[in-house]
Amino acid sequence: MALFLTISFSSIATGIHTWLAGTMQNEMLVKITEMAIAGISLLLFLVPLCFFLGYMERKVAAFMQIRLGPNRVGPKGSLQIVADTIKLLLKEGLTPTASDKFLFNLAPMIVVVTSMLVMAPIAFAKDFQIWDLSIGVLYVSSVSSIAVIGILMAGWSSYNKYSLLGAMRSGAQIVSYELSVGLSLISIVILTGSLRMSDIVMSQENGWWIFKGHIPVLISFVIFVIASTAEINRAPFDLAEAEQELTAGFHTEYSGMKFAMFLLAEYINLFVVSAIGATLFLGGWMPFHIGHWEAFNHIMDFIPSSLWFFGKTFAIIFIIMQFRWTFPRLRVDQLLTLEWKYLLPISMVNVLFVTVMAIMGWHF
Amino acid sequence: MFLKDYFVTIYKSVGSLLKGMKVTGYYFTHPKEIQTQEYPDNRATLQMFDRFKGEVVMPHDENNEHRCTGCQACEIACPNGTIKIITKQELQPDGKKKKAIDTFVYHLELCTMCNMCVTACPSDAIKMAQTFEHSVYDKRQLKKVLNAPGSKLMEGVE
Amino acid sequence: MAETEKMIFPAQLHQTADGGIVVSKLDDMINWARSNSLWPLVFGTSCCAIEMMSAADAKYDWSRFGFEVARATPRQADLIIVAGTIVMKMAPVLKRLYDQMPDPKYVIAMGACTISGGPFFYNTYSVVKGVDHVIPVDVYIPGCPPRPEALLHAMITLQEKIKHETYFGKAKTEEGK
Amino acid sequence: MTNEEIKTAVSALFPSVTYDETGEFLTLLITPAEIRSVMKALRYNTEFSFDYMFCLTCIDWKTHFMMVYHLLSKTHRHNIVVKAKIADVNKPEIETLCDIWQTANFHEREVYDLFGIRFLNHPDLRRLLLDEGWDGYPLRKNYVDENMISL
Amino acid sequence: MSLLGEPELTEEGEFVINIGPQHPSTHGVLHLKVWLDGETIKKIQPHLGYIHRSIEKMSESLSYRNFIYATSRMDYLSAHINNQACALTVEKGLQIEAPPRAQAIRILMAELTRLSSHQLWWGCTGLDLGAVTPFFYAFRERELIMEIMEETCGARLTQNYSVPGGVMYDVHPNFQNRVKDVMKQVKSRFREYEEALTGNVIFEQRTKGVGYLSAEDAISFGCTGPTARASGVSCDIRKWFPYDGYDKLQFDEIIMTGGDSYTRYMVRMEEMKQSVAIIEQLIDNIPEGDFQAKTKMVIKLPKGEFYQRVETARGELGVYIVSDGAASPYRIKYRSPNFSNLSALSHMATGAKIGDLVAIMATIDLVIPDVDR
Repeated sequence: MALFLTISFSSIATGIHTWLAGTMQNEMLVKITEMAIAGISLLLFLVPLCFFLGYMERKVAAFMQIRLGPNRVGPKGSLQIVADTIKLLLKEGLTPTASDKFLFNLAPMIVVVTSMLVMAPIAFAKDFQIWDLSIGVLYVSSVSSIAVIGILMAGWSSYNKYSLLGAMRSGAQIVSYELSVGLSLISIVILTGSLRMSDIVMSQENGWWIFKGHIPVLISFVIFVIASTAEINRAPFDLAEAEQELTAGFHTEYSGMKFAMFLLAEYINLFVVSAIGATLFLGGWMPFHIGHWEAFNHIMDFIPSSLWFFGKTFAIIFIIMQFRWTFPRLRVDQLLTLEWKYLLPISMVNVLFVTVMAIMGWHF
Repeated sequence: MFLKDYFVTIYKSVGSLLKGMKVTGYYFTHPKEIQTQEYPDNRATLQMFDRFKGEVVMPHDENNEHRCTGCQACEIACPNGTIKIITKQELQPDGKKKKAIDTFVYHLELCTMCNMCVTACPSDAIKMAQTFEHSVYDKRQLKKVLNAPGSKLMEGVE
Repeated sequence: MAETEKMIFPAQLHQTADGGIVVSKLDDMINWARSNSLWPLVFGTSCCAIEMMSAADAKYDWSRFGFEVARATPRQADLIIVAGTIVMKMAPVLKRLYDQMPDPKYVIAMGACTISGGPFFYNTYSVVKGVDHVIPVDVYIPGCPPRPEALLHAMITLQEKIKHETYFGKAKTEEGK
Repeated sequence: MTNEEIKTAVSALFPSVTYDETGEFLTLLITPAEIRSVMKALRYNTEFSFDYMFCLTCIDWKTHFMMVYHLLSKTHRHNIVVKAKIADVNKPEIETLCDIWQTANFHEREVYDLFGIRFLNHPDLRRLLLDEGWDGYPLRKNYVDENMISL
Repeated sequence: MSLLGEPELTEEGEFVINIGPQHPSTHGVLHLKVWLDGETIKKIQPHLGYIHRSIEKMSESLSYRNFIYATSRMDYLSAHINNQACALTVEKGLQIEAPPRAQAIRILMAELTRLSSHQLWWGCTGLDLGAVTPFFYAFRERELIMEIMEETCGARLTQNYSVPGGVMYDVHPNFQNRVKDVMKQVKSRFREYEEALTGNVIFEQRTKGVGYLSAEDAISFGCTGPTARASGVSCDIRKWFPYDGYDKLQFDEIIMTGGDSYTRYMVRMEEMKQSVAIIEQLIDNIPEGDFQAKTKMVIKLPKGEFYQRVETARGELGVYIVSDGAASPYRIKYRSPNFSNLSALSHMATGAKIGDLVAIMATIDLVIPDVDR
């Protein structure tokens, strides 16, 4: 298993490419086939991932709430989410008569597709990346903000007042918090000097940014976690669905499979923001290295890079989950106050510090 | 001054949030605190308190005899008509006729477990049982006849 | 009950010449999923709602069965636990909520008030004498209010019923009805 | 203030008020016509200052309706009951008090709903507990409901 | 889900939403018609009656022993206190008094009820504001109290334990030990409650300055209980008109003057501690003797009117019985605390945000069946 994980994924990709290029003469066809393979393997990866995240969320919630959580469906309740999913898929999918049917049905797809798109530049392990584009960080922050359109569409087309209110809240929220997320990402870009994900990971070879970058990067990291929690509409920033106020917010009218897609998107988003946080601040798949302690670094290298990546990602996921099960929800004006009066000014000043630090070379 | 307040606010807020996370974190890391009793699996050991009011029953002894004289005190005491007693005239050996119960109808679907019938009963014929698993698919199954078929009044109960 | 409780996944292992393959009947699969993922609607009118909340709490913890995803909107719920008295003014609302739920949907009538009007059966002018006058009920739990364990028992009873359904909604066997 | 002092003070203002001291509280029996003037005096005169109306209800005595107001003064800690007899059973009417005590608003709506007493000048006199189209006033003694099952 | 789901724009461009009758934050079946301007509430109109069960009419045809059981279903979180109120009213009519042992047991049960009610309220306040976990911590202690109830009264929620003349049966032999154990646990958890919710900055912001109610308005609206005491109005019936021997006990009436949701929250938190104090005073000093006074099989009250008020977990409950000498009351009126507290809701919430409405409703602690009866 460890051997399998440590072999270079790029050789597999190269192998597939050579084989495809050999069998098909048409270069276009090869590209399309490769894209299809990438997409399908991503899906095959995402569905179990979401099952696991759903299961993890319920168990984390249960243990924090001094109870057991799902334990009767499958071994230790691990098939609970599978049952939920099958049930949701087979449930009657209602489209309200008064709704805008086209937008109503399109909205969940947009939400899911945008959240999946953000997976593209993430480096899951050493040399394992779907698309290492040169503007990785910019791509992530721009594509992820498209999701709000899906939510607005869902809320608007539902022809339900709770949905509309939820969508409007979500719009204000995501647009505001995008700024903080962007600024905290910028601080790493400044330090690295590159937008490319692989460069950012490689720059942390001798230590992760969170350690190398002193307090400013730590502040960026905290702001990133808070703001990205808000951006993916998770509690305590789940105003768009605020169950106690708006029953279910923008997805009040959604049922069955379309609702399952929102759930899927929620978990993919959770994974994506944690993965980006792990990549930028905690070194992605890069093992824990300390300066020039060669022996220690070598021991760390034996742990497969994918385990490093997932370990870090799930640590952030756990923190975000703990937020959800600990804090009360903010009110809509407090949400904006937090962003515009606290997070944004702090992150702006922080970017200044980071820049000074980068110019002076004060980081390790 | 303004800046100081600003940072004090942030410091205090973060502190209070961390305190909350400490509580949830404590329970997450201490599985001993888990309170859950696994209901269907603990049925063997699950013991209701002896005063628990689950449903009204009429105890019968081994000779299929009960203590209900058919006085209808419980029927009168019941606030919402849960109990209906149908009486009959029974011929005594000495030729006299005596009132006895024919059917003791108990509507579990109406019963509020208020215990008024049990306190009203002069001959301790009925009591509260500790059962609670009464779920049914059909409401009609909840209408119960408490006296067993062929049962008769215990000797010496007036 | 004991037999189906142990069923981890509705799959049967059929031995073939070159090892085993997993075969599962579609109906079993669907019923397994449906019965193990009953998301209740947040619906409670009076005292029984408190016991319903107790069933969700740490001591009874209905999340063990996967019931804890209580949905506030009927669109995403599979089950109404009618916990509490239904009065004439509420009956149309309950009917509407039931109609808003997507199929398949189930109803548990919890407590004496819901089953028959219970304490408010006689001499009242505004109480619906049994929620089955308004919506079809699958499982009845008597009690005023029933214990949280009784509610869990009812949920297991409902799971049993679901496990005997076919995809098109009819009960497969006599005991399922 | 003791009951006697209240009686003297009220009699000085409203000679027509009669008293009933059989119950727990001192009871003032008044006519519906003078209810607002009496109540305003009880509420705003500093010697009474009955600022807290803790109960407002109605009794159907078949021949007449009796409005019952329970008042308490938070400053002087004395209670009284004011009763107003509405003689007209077919068209019962009385002035509203909801500008004097805000709690009267909902209580009067409830009484209107269940007894059918019209509160004149009430800002929002609609049925409170029953449907708009409900037939009859259920707490009246002559209310018949064919759906009602008697024990 | 709203009853009237269609978007509704009135001429002035107002946005009207219907919260309820079935909605997670209304704690039952309350229907609030809310006129909105963006997120700000311009006007609220409560619509009641979705659980109006005609208890008053029903009680007119029940005997004096029997009408009590229905009151458990009014304010089911203070079920025992409701029963106690009715029993006290009948006792007042019969001019008898419960024996000292029965009185002490009643107070113990009433304070346990108050404690469990406040615990449930604490959990639900967290739940309403979006913090799910406090609910489970609160219910952990509540379940312990429910066990005490069950052991002695035989039921968890609707005990039907107080009867005219005393209590239905004596306390369980295990009662005192169990109560002492539970009180020890409950006391040790208060600190955790504070860490989990009270001190939380989000919680403070959600509740501070929200839903202000002045003392004058509180009295005028007839608000009672913690809702009024948070506005600086002294209204604890246990102090004002002591019953069942509350005058012999040492406890404080918690009065704070903030008038906002946070103060209401704090009043309840302090009241829990007071309840524990009362229980600890009394648990070792339950007098010996009968647990029930002798009453006739069929109780008939003399002609007249009897009014008894008690302090439930939510405020002042008044039971007003008009008797014409028959075996059942001629007219019975329950002056319920929630009814008056609810009437102040629209006054408190106008101008607030939708999120505040939830906080206000949570801290008034409404029990809708008590409003509708």
